[in-house]
Amino acid sequence: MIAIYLLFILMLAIFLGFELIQKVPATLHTPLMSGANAISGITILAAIVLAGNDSGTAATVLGVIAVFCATVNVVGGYLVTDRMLAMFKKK
Amino acid sequence: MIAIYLLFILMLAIFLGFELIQKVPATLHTPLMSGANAISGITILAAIVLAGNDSGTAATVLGVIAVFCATVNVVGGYLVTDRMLAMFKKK
Amino acid sequence: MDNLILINIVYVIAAALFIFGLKLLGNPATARKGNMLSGLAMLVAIIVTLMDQNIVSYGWIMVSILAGSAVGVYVSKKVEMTGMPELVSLFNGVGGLASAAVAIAAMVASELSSGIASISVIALIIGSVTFSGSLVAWGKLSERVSGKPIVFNQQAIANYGLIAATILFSSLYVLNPSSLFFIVVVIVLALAIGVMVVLPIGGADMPVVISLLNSYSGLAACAAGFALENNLLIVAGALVGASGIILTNIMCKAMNRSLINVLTSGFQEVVTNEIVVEGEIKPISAEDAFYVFEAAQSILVIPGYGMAVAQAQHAMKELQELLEKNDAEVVYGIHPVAGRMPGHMNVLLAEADVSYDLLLEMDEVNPRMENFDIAIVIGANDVVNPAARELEGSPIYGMPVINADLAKNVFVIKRSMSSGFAGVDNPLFFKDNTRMIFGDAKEVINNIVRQFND
Amino acid sequence: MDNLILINIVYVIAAALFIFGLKLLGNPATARKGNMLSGLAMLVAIIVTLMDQNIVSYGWIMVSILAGSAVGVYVSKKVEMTGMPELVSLFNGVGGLASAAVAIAAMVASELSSGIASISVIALIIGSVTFSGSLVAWGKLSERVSGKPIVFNQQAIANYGLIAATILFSSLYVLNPSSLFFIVVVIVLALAIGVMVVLPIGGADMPVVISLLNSYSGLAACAAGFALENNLLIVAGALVGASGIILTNIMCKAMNRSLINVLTSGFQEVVTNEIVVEGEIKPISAEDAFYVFEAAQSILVIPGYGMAVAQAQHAMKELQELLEKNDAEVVYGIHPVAGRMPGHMNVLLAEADVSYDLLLEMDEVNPRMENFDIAIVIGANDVVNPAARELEGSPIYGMPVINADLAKNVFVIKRSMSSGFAGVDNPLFFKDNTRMIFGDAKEVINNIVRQFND
Amino acid sequence: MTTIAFPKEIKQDEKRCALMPSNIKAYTLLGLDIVVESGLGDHIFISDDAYEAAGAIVTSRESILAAGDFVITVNKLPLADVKLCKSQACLISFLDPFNELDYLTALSDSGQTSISVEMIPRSSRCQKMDALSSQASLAGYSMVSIGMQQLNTILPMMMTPSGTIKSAKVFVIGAGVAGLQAIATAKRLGATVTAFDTREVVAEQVKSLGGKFLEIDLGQTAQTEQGYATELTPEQMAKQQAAQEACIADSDIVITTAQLFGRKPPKLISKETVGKMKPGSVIVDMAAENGGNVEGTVAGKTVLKQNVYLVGNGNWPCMVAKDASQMYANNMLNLISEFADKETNTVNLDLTDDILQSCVITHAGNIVNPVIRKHHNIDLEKTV
Amino acid sequence: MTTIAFPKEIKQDEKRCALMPSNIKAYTLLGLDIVVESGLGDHIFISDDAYEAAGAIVTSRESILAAGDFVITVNKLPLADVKLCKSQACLISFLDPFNELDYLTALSDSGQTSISVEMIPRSSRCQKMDALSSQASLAGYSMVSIGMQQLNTILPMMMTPSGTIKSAKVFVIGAGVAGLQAIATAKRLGATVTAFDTREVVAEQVKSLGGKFLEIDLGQTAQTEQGYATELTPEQMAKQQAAQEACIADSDIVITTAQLFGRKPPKLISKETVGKMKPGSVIVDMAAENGGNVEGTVAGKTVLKQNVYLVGNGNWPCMVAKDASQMYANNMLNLISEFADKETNTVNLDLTDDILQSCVITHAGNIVNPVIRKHHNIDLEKTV
Ligand SMILES: NC(=O)c1ccc[n+]([C@@H]2O[C@H](COP(=O)([O-])OP(=O)(O)OC[C@H]3O[C@@H](n4cnc5c(N)ncnc54)[C@H](OP(=O)(O)O)[C@@H]3O)[C@@H](O)[C@H]2O)c1
Ligand SMILES: NC(=O)c1ccc[n+]([C@@H]2O[C@H](COP(=O)([O-])OP(=O)(O)OC[C@H]3O[C@@H](n4cnc5c(N)ncnc54)[C@H](OP(=O)(O)O)[C@@H]3O)[C@@H](O)[C@H]2O)c1
Ligand SMILES: NC(=O)c1ccc[n+]([C@@H]2O[C@H](COP(=O)([O-])OP(=O)(O)OC[C@H]3O[C@@H](n4cnc5c(N)ncnc54)[C@H](O)[C@@H]3O)[C@@H](O)[C@H]2O)c1
Ligand SMILES: NC(=O)c1ccc[n+]([C@@H]2O[C@H](COP(=O)([O-])OP(=O)(O)OC[C@H]3O[C@@H](n4cnc5c(N)ncnc54)[C@H](O)[C@@H]3O)[C@@H](O)[C@H]2O)c1
Repeated sequence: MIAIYLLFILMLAIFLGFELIQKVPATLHTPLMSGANAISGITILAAIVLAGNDSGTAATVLGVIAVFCATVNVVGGYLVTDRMLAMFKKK
Repeated sequence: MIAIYLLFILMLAIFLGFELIQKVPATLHTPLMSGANAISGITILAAIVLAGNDSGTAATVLGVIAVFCATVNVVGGYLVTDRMLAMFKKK
Repeated sequence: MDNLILINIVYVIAAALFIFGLKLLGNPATARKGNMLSGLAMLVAIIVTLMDQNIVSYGWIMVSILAGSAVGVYVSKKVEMTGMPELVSLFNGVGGLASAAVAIAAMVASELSSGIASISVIALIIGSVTFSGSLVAWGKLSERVSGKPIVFNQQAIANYGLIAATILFSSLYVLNPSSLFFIVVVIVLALAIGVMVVLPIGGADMPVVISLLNSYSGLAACAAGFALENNLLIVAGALVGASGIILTNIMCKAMNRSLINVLTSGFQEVVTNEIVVEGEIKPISAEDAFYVFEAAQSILVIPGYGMAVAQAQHAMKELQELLEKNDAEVVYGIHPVAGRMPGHMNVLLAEADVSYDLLLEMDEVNPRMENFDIAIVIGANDVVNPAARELEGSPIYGMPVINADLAKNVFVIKRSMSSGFAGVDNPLFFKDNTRMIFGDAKEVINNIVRQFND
Repeated sequence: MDNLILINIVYVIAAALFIFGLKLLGNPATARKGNMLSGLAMLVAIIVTLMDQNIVSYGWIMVSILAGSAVGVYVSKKVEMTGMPELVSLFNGVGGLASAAVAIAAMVASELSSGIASISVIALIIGSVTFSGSLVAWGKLSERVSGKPIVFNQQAIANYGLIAATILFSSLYVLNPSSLFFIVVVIVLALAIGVMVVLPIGGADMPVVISLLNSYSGLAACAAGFALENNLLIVAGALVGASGIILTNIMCKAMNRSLINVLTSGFQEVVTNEIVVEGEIKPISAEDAFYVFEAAQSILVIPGYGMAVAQAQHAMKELQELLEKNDAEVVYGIHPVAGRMPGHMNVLLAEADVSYDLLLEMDEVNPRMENFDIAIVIGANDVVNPAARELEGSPIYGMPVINADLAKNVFVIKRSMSSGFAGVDNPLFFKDNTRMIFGDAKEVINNIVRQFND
Repeated sequence: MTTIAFPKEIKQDEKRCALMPSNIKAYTLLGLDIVVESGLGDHIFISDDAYEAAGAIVTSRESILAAGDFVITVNKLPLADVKLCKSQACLISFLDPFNELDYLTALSDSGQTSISVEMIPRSSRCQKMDALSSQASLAGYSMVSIGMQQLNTILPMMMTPSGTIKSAKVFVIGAGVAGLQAIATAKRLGATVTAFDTREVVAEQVKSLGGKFLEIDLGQTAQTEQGYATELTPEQMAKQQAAQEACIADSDIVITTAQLFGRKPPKLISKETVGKMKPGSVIVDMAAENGGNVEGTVAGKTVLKQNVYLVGNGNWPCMVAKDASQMYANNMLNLISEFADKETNTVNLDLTDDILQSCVITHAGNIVNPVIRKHHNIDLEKTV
Repeated sequence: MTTIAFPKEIKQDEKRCALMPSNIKAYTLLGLDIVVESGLGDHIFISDDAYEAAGAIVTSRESILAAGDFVITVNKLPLADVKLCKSQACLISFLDPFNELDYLTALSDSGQTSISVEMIPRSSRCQKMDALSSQASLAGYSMVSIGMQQLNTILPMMMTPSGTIKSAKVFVIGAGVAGLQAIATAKRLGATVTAFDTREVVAEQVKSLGGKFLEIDLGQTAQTEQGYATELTPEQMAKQQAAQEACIADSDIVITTAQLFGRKPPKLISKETVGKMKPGSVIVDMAAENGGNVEGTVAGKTVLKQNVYLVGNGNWPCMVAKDASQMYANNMLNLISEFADKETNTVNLDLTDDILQSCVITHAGNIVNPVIRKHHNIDLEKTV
């Protein structure tokens, strides 16, 4: 049954994703891509759990690598996006 | 935990509802309202389950009433909406 | 359990279809398809639900479904086009009743946990309010109940009281989920709220009310979904609830009303006022006027001094081209004294390169006025004043005018209700078939043009 | 378990914040706020995740988070504005790596059910493809790898082979979830796919590729979410995945490419062609040109015969007014021989009531050409042909022209690449700072006008 | 049966006439007889045959004057001809009643009723009979036409390989009916147009035609109920002249149309100001025949003074005589129709009607019009 | 130092001149001396002082002719004056070389170099010296101006309480430089404009000005490399005349600008067609002085024939003499600048230059221009 709930959630989220990015101006393409890229760093949550679990060194090491990579993605992603967007500020 | 999933689903569905009906032309206000009204007849599902369960006559009777009412709402709703929309057909 | 999975997978698909359906419903070109999709989703959902293993007897279910369908089909086929809005409100009421019945059924079926009990009582309240409110709305629309706002002294206090009582008894029920008494009291109170909230709202605002109640019935379904842990109920209910609220808001805007204002009519002090209004002005936004333009086959443009002031001739030319592309006939009716000098309109329209063939004299357009789907009056006033024809004693009585008021629809574009050169009021603005589009002529027309391009 | 509920409730909120954030990101006025909201959501989600009761040691987690943050901050602060797209592709690659690592970690942590195993291997493949593909894209953008499409014979066959192998070994893994070997093979194959798919795509198409890979990394996160039953991963991943696909499609349209075409470069027959192109034409849609107009402070309009043919002067006047409202300076540069008779442009612009003060002669605009943010050439050709200045031997060599090519941005509105009255080619169209907007001048300008009004 | 007579215009250089063949059908539908002097439309190439074909009787001047119950002309009928008319005949034409007291007296002595078309009220309802407006509008066009002709440059701007020609500057003083039409016409031709008028309401009207309005703060100014301007005080006049000077000096064509109903037109441009204009510039003075707005204009002529062409030709509508005739003839038809009785085929002037009250000047041996009486200080008791 | 002389125009009614004070600075910056005959700018109100103030030497005709290395005029210098010029002087003006063989022979006999401005090539590069275009453009404007003046109705449409006046119909035959300007001007004034030309490319140009193009299927027509029309066959001519007739009869103003470079203008409107026009209509024949497109036009005059005004005034640019002078003077300045050498302060005519090859007519005692030689059948061997 949980799979069903997850499926519902997936379906709704996909629809929502489509609806949200309907008509973006070209100037925002790159920042939007960059911002979405930062969000995709959400794997960090999974990485944290795996790195913190104690289910074997291999898993922990991979988890820690994943946390590191995901953090770079998240932190860098948001900052770069912000820098890009700062340039747009209306005169 | 199930409540959480339901909450997620609710949240997403609400967002989606908002996004979907962003800019509707005035001519569609009434049909859209009517169409949405038909959808709200979805309680028929609950009614069916309750009417079919055997959890006491009272519940069954109420369930049957609910099924009847909901069916009127659903069937009538869709048909009326369709009639309204048929008028819009481009010359 | 396998069955449950299947049902739920089908529910996911049905939910997706509902979503698609709603999306398509928002666009005139696809609306019908959207409605069918959503109907299909409903059908699929119902069929698959019937496979629920908890269902032990199908007899009554089938009977009530058949009976319900019969009624639904009959009523919806029989109703006149003009009766549709009433019918929708009636359906909505019936839907509310269904939700309420479901909630009660759940309540009486078994002792509920306090969580489920509170959700159920919410569903019950919303369902009941929707039911009684929709019935009142239906009464108002079909003129069984006076369309005028019905208000009485102290009603605000009465309403607050009702709400407080409802909350009180709901809480009591949640604490004693077995008490039938509390259920009944809550039902009565909720029904009363529905009546009290809708009565003070004027007939013209009814569509807004119905839309809101419709949104409520979605929420009721949603609450029922929570109580029964039914995903599809939640999704469909939430969709209806959320889109209903947005729709209500859009409709308010289109009617130049504020949602808060409409809703709280029952909570406002009663003001009796005795000013005699000669008629009602019906303003409309350029956006909404567009739909009428899109549907029109023949359009008469009547320009006046305001077009010159706004320098709206170029915009009008563009609109003309768009209308012509849309297969409509556009001609200009030029009143000889429109503007402030002989030939004023000619100068402007020539500047915008409007073909001379399209400029008709007053005597050419007046006889065929009834055949125009739209007469659009752009910043003209005196030259379309029916008082010159009808109102003996008016300073302009006897002056020949363009009889715009005889066209099927009249749109008047001007900035305010102020009068023209002759300084006399214009009854045209109050006619039934007249809609005022307030604003600078150029901006208004550009606005309509924009709609065509969207 | 209480903890889990709390975490999940916060996840709901975080998901809502992500949704809001993405929505705001789509509008220039609110984009920055949107990004911050989404960042906030991420922060909240991370903090609450740390409260997970399954986490036994925080040491390494903290170290890697701190290290990762430091690297992220450093790199993002240091990068030049021009290097941003590369950096995004690099981040994307790192993100893919993280997803892949998560998938492997899950695989090695415990024996997985076949359902979870298949989801995990999907996450692994997507993560790996994203990683290697992004790295190649980064190489191309930063010119570490040649920006030209790299193609070789039989590559289509090689690619199909790779994919088949990946499917095969993935299936083998799912059947033997304990086999490390299969995991490694799948990783290697997936990495190879990433490289092979991106290599044949030209440098100019890289943004599209990155956007697509970005969408993939969302899907990877989504898959991981399924494996770990983490709602937020699913929601955020699905949002990124879906919006990424849409965005990719939009970007393709803006570049006049088809998505399919870009993606399947690696699967197409290799065509070597030897035609020497003098330069590249960069078409742009009126919609996209609008954003440049919106940002411009000073605009030079250079009308020519095409404006007369299209009768675009009224539309241009409207655009002028909008630009002026937007605080930009608009002037017209009138070449003495523009059009087909002396003073042709004057007749048109006077008709549209453009103030005479705004009409500048060639000699007035040429010296200040560098200061114009935009030179918009409306249906002019010969009169802005730099060949007259540069190309000795050209039939129009020596004729004074308006040096539109020296403005910061040049937009040329015409219907095709055909030449003007003098019948000579125009190198202006191939200049780096020139963008062609193809279409009838009136329609194009009306289109831009419309954008201003939306 | 009422007979309406249309004699030829006698005034020199007058090309207009008060009847077009196209009007005759409308008259006959009202049951009226139309008699036309032979040669009526000569100047605008309308033959006697055309009138005859349309249903009029074409004959000699004497016969038609003797036959006409109404005698309609553009310019006032010479007194010699008045004698030939029926004694109850009604004469309709421009009469210039504020200036032509002698003529009015003679008219009233000979007993005919007379209607002055310039006295037709300017209400919305009367616009169709308002010959003053219709002719003024054409005058506005003609004045620009003649200014364009006289000027040795072109009006529009032209940017050409042989250099850029700036648009000519046109300044219109007085933006009434004629002034507005002048503004519109000059604007059409591509000139840069500025205008001034003492009535402030006009500013918006000028702008609605694309002209610039010269703002001069004159303090309080006013207009009559009919929309005519009231006279300025001497201080205001001085202020206006000073403020206008720079604009005039800068202009290539100045067109003055300032009039004061029933009064001499104000002098707006002095000799000194004329001297400040560029050589070769043009001033068109609409009111030259009544004294003029410009010092130095000669009625009926174009003269070159201080290297500026002063155009005082007058009779502007006559430059487009065919259209002017058409409009005037329509105005007259509308006037007659207003009082025609289809049943009896007659035209009955009910002197209590408010239109007639303001435009009938003489009747039954008296000057009856109160405005005109007041203007000429005719004691009311004395004659009535 | 090269000296450039600007004598007054002798031709009757000519008001233009070949130099404006504003050009003098540019000439002097090139290091050239400017001598001007006293009274040069009289007709357009430019005083000798103005020329002097700008840096020219103003003196008598004899002195300047004797001093000038270049002598620039609008119309050709009378032969008597040619004698007074230096024998190596270069004379620049309209020369009408296709028709004035005697004059050319005299010129070549007296030895001076001569440049015919009508022979300047019509390449994009030469447009700034192209006096034929600049003057034709002004002619287009003037022809409408005179047509408007002559017509007894107004051009624009006017819907007024006194009736609706239809817009006048203007038909322009020949939509070259002058024709297009005429179309634009008439269109501005609100007329309904139709045009015809044998060159099909022109249809789009007419439409781009808001005019209607009359489609006549003449079969194959052509234009020269310079954009001039080639002559029609007699059958084509007949076809055109027949097809135009209805349009002409329906028009209030017809403007003919059809020319054939180096040939007599084609006869396009016969007497019979003129007779079909409405009385009072106007035909403006641009080419009247060279034979005319219209049967019956009289060069230099406006005549009334068959109740139609035939306007053959000619010298159209002269109606806006100041602008015409300005443009012509700019053209001349651009021509001189092209060959001026700033270092040596001289103007050197390099006869191998392709511009000069087509516009120099006589040089060193010979008629050197190949086109003109061919036209007049001057045997090449004989004279070179
Ligand atoms: N044609 C002539 O020769 C002549 C000469 C003198 C007088 N008149 C008189 O003028 C009148 C002409 O009638 P008409 O209907 O043309 O004009 P009108 O009666 O004066 O009405 C013009 C209307 O335009 C509106 N308006 C002004 N500016 C506007 C803008 N920017 N955008 C939108 N609307 C604008 C005004 O209403 P808001 O302020 O509410 O916008 C006004 O009510 C007649 O009474 C006629 O007798 C005519
Ligand atoms: N001014 C004069 O007196 C005169 C007289 C005769 C000749 N000329 C010559 O004419 C030329 C004038 O230069 P120019 O730059 O103005 O014109 P041009 O060089 O002729 O170029 C006009 C351009 O406009 C485009 N166009 C045509 N219709 C259009 C439409 N509806 N929408 C958008 N674009 C359209 C055409 O390209 P597409 O087909 O691709 O759209 C064409 O390339 C010079 O060579 C000049 O020498 C001038
Ligand atoms: N009711 C109607 O429908 C109707 C009909 C015709 C005219 N009118 C109005 O009557 C008004 C006057 O018409 P008219 O043209 O016959 O007036 P007019 O001929 O008497 O005067 C011409 C103009 O000169 C102006 N003027 C007077 N003294 C001046 C001065 N010192 N400086 C500058 N300007 C001066 C006047 O204000 C007027 O605008 C017009 O505005 C017109 O709108 C109304
Ligand atoms: N290269 C340049 O920049 C440049 C400069 C000036 C002119 N031109 C071109 O040269 C062309 C001709 O110029 P022009 O005005 O001096 O020509 P023109 O004076 O020789 O002739 C006038 C017009 O008459 C037309 N015509 C001839 N016979 C006709 C007939 N039987 N019926 C109707 N029309 C007839 C011609 O086609 C021409 O358009 C123009 O189209 C212009 O575009 C080009």
